[in-house]
Amino acid sequence: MSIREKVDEYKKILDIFPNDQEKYQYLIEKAKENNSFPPELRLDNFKVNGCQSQVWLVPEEKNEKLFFNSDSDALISKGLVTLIASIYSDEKAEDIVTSEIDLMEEFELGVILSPARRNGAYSMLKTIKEYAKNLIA
Amino acid sequence: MSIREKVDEYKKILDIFPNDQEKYQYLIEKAKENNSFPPELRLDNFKVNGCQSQVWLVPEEKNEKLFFNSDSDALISKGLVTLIASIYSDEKAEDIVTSEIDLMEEFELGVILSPARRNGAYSMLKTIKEYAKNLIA
Amino acid sequence: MSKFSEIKKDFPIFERNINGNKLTYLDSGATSQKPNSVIDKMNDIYKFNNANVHRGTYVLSSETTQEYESVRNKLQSFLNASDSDEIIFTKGTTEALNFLANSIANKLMGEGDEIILSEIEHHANIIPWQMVAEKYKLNINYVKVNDDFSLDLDDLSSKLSSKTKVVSIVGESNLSGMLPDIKEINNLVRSNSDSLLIIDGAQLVPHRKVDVQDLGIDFLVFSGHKMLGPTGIGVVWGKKELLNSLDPVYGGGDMIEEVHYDKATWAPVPHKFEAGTPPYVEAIGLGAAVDYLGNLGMSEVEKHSDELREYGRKVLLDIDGVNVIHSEQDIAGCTFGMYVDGVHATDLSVMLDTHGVAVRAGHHCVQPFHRKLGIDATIRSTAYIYNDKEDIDTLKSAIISSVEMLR
Amino acid sequence: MSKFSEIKKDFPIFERNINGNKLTYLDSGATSQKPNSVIDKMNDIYKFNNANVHRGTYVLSSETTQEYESVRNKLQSFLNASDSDEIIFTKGTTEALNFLANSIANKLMGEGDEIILSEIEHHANIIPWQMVAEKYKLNINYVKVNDDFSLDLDDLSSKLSSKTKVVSIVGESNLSGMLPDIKEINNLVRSNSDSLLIIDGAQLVPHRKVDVQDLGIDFLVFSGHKMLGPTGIGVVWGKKELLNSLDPVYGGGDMIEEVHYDKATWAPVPHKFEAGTPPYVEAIGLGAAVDYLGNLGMSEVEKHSDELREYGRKVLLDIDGVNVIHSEQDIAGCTFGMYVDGVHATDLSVMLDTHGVAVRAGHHCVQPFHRKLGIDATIRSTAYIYNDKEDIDTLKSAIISSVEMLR
Ligand SMILES: Cc1ncc(COP(=O)(O)O)c(C=O)c1O
Ligand SMILES: Cc1ncc(COP(=O)(O)O)c(C=O)c1O
Repeated sequence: MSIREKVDEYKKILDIFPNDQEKYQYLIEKAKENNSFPPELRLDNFKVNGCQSQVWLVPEEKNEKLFFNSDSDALISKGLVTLIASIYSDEKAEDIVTSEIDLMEEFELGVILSPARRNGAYSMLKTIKEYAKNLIA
Repeated sequence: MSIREKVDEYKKILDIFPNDQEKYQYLIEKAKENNSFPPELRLDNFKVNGCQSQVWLVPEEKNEKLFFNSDSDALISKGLVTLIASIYSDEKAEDIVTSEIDLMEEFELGVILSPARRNGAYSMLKTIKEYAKNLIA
Repeated sequence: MSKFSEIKKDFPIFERNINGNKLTYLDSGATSQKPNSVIDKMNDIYKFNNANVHRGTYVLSSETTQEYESVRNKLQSFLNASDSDEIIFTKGTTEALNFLANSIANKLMGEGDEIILSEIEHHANIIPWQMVAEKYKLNINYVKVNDDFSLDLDDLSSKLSSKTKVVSIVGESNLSGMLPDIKEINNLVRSNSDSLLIIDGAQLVPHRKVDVQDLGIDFLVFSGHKMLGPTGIGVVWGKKELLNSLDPVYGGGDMIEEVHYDKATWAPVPHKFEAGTPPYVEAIGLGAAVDYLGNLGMSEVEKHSDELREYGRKVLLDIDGVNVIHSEQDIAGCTFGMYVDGVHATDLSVMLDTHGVAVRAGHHCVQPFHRKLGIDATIRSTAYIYNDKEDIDTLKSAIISSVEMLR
Repeated sequence: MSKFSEIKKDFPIFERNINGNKLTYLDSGATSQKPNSVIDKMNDIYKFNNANVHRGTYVLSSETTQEYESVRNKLQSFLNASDSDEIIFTKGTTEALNFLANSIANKLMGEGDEIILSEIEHHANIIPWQMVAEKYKLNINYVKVNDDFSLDLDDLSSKLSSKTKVVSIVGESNLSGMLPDIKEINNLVRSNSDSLLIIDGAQLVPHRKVDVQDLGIDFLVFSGHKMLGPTGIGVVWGKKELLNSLDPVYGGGDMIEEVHYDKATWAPVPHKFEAGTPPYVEAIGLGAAVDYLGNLGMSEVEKHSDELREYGRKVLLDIDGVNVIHSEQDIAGCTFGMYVDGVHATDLSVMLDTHGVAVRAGHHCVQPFHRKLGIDATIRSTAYIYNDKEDIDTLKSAIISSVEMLR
């Protein structure tokens, strides 16, 4: 699935929920399902700066595609980074770099995806794009 | 005439003028009539601090009464200080010190007697009262 | 609570609907909401009087200057200061403390001199001192905080010495609501040192009657925006003879007597400390806030705060699994830091928002103290005059349902 | 003047009656009046969104933060800056220059280094430098002003050297309306030194399109209140790599990464320079002012300023007995300093007020330059977007009748 297709897929799911509370509940479930992150990778150099909670993103290259493993000490952040990581995982670096999708606009996720949150989701995205850019360079 | 009587007298005169412009014109005439101030007394220690123009006030004691000679490099200030000086001249120091007349309230003299003018007329009054106080002490 | 029962009507923000709920605003420790009288006052100034202050000789400027300067008189009587010249306007508590730190360190301190703060100070009362300590080679000591979140005054006594030149202490903790005994601290400082005593009143002044002469302190600082006033305005109150002895830290227009190409001389206090165009509309807005509080009566404001604190203690200390950081002293502010083991503070505050409950999550600018307690972050609820018991009940039920979802 | 003919209607202050006259406001050099859109925007924030910025995880805080941060983007495009992180909020030009003077002197200068200002600088661009010059043992040189009120650029060249670390020059004189050739100054500075170039844009930015990248300068400072915005807000624009290299001068909340009892580390720019609760409502008001100016178009604003300048030159230079301090260069601002031999400036402005004409009297915070010219005080007329030719006519006839009375 392309990045665009995955975003549309998630949008469809999130649209089902009538309010922020249930959307967050969905993210919390996503967070709880994501238990593949090795605690020993909770390293400072994988940390995403500027989130209100601690967030880690670890890139991996397989078959010329990028994959992201993610974690956070907060549940909703973890759900969010899990969702974002899955959107950009299994994609070519070029596709990640050139993707112009604005997640803040696509998803209505209350305060956790508001452009006002100093850096939160924005930092996660920036980190993913930087990994991809470095791979191309 | 007591301080109170002089204030009332001036109030009557100023009330005749229908607007600020004519009131200022009256002060300008007062200023022009006041040409008794010896230029050599334009000394820093007679200067009233905090006026927008330079203002001088020189006290003199005669027959146990205080008299004030005044000057300014600006006409309207000079008219104002001339008026204030004449109110408090020929009065006993105690009467000056204990007088509680609020000139800002008594006279309606537009911006030049507004309580907002940082210090202007207020400084003139303060200077006069300080001279009187020092004389008593 | 009669005076307070209808108060929300004065605050237009409570017409807001948040995620389908009414707004339960419990973040007044960060900033307060504003009554119509404050908003309208600033409006009127901008619409009908606005002109720069002090130097004008025309009607608008004279009106605005008069409004601006009269706020000093309002604050003088609000704080029972002895002179309106003792009121200096800044843009907030933070600027106020930076000014004091720099001016005092520059004029009155030398290498090896000591500054005493407490372990529970806000960053605004730590970092400016750290910055001047580095520049002027001064030492900082932190008074210990007891397990009940009170200050260890024995520790303060033992740290005071002839080297102590500044003691700067929070007047009400923005995390635990702890109210130090300022008079007692003042006595200790006077009898064990020649130090100045500064009170960070950012949280204290909005909530409790402060009489600077009765307290005996040297300086008090606070922010307008936490006491119903606008942003961009704060106050330093200082004893006049001390203010006279200090030099300005910021230079510019309106704070000078004479400027030459090689030097300048300063205007008298308070003006020498107010460089440039002051936030005069904000000061006037603060004046309206002081009027509003004065009309309520600060003793009524205190009583209301005490009632909400007692109710908060009853309701919040009791929630299963919630740890509370809150002063155990009889008298304290209505501020409650809270954390739940295994639940991240950010998650909790985001979930509370879905109930319309606004609380802050994080370190609340008291990072060192959080570190000492061994926790990363807390949520914090601070009530103010427009809050009522129902708001505390709403907070409680929102916490319970949120924690359930986050477990 | 089509766009401008109806503009007074946007500014409620022009409904005022002054001493029986309509208001002829010609003191925009001191502060500008505010359009309804700016006043209403701040109103709305206070009424319906207000919460402290950055740290909140609830709707109100997220809305206010978004509004606040978006003003950086507005200013980025207004100034053609390359990054919104290059926009730092202060409370005004004066704070901005104090910050730059302290931060640059502390980090980038050493004993004997030189600062170059000009003879016609505002006190805000003199005193902060005098203060740091004394502290760090630096020297200040003043570029001469020619008889036509232009800067003597040969004098600047001759003063530039490897010792020069800062050149800080007014972008538009608040007395004569003189507009220095900033690009030419930038070339001279680059070719004769490694100095930084700061432009005091307090009067420039309200009146003329400024493209910081095109000018090639390092820093630009200005105040919101002189460009239709509220009091209590100002801006430092600086090149990002320079801002990264400087240390904060003010400490407090929100500017830190980590705080320990013994030290602290800083947040990235712009936040490391914004200690404490920022004047966020004022910043949002400034954003509305930038929108208003953007809607007019800054090239239209320039054209209007040029028209009023030309008309002012025709009308004011011509009044019998009035001496005018006004740039003789082709392009200048619509600012006129004036004095009448034998008539005190204060008297004149007080009399003008009786005609509803608001101008400033005094030294306009350029005392050294007044002293150089051998005069105590001037009156000053500064027109802005809401002024028209009729206002200049009113000023002229009011001057004539006032001088008559004062002679
Ligand atoms: C050229 C110039 N620089 C600096 C300032 C200071 O601006 P503010 O008082 O807003 O800090 C002014 C305004 O008075 C000015 O005209
Ligand atoms: C105890 C205390 N001190 C200082 C401050 C700083 O105030 P401001 O951000 O208004 O400068 C605050 C508020 O955050 C506070 O709670």
